[in-house]
Amino acid sequence: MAGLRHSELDEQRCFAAVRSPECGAMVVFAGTARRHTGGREAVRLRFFAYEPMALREMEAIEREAIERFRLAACAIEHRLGDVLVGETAIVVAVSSPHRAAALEGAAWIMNELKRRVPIWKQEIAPDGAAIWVPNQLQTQGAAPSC
Amino acid sequence: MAGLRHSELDEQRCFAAVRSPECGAMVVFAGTARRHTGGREAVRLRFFAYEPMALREMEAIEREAIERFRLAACAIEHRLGDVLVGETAIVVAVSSPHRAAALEGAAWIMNELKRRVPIWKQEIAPDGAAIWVPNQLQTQGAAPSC
Amino acid sequence: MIVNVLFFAQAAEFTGCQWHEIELSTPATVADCRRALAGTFPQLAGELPSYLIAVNCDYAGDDADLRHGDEVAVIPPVGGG
Amino acid sequence: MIVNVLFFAQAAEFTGCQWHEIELSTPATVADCRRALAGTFPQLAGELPSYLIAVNCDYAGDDADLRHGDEVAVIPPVGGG
Repeated sequence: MAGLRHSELDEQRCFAAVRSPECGAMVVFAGTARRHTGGREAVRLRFFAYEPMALREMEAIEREAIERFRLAACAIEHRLGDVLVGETAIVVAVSSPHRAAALEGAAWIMNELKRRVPIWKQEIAPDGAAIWVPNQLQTQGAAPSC
Repeated sequence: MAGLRHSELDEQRCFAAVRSPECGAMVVFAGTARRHTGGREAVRLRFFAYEPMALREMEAIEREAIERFRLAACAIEHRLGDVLVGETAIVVAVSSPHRAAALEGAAWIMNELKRRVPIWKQEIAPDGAAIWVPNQLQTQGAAPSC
Repeated sequence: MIVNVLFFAQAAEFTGCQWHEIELSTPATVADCRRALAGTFPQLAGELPSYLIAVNCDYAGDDADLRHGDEVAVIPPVGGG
Repeated sequence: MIVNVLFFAQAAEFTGCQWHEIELSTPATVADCRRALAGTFPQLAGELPSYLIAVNCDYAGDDADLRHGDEVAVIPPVGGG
């Protein structure tokens, strides 16, 4: 289940989407808009997407994660438009029979998402100035494979 | 925030307990009652605790996790009594400015909790038979330090 | 001295009770308490060496001192989480 | 052939538009499209080599072939998550 939403995300809905009687572990990761990044202060973030491609990549990441970590289920939702400080911009929910796979799977999904899903972020400062903030990638070979 | 509850756990409440405008990442891990473990089938689990010591250990784990992973906040709730298959037995919620710390912190908390918090689990089979099921510990030196 | 010993999970099934007062000669350590428990509850004696002991809600090693009135808990392998 | 090129984020700020039709002589690859874009939008030329290209919603290397009607997206470093 991959989704792009222009309204507030609901972590509980993502939990419900992956809950299963065969699973012992569920992990929900929520990325929230931070007030401070480096030395900068933001009052809100603004997200833009190449929507059809972003959904395709999110669905591909879900399929790959399910296979790689033997997850039972997986749900990714990303918010677009304005996200106030403290609000949730991204939710990743996974379920698995075992907790290590669930935690590692959620971490892997977040890395892939930040690496290859065509979504862009502006930080909006208190004076209204907007700057584009790309992700700092944590692995080598960070560019998506072509 | 550490709690032992005899009623259903609420993941969303744990999210709310750790949300902060200074944090970019929240992780909620939920351990749910599984139908199958190894070759056995369970219809429910039943948890017992040495309650005052369990709360002390849970609070100690929270303090240690906050220091070790520089978490902003941490909440652990464990359910006691009967937990039906599919229901949540344990919720661990953490927040951090950065996602790696949040994910690693949640994993560490779960390991510590399974290693040293005095809570015991019975699996109840379809015929009503109950067996005690200790945790399989994943690290060496698994016994709590004295 | 008298200490109050609490039994949980399998330990309570072996002893048939959830708590029991044990009299120990002063001074006494956790090891002394383990010996007394094995004598009082033969069914517990086989597994007791693999169980942990907590004194007043803290895990305690065999050489830890006990005092009159301490709450001693017999902790079989835990299963929370 | 004509391909429709979409610009996102900083790329759209450099070009001043969100999409633009580019005419290429057949056969054409992604590399040919990059050259045409750099010629049409000089402000984009400096950063373009560091941007990725997607063709019909899949990332595509410089040697990928283009066909008439393809949707080509110019993808600056992403910032989702």
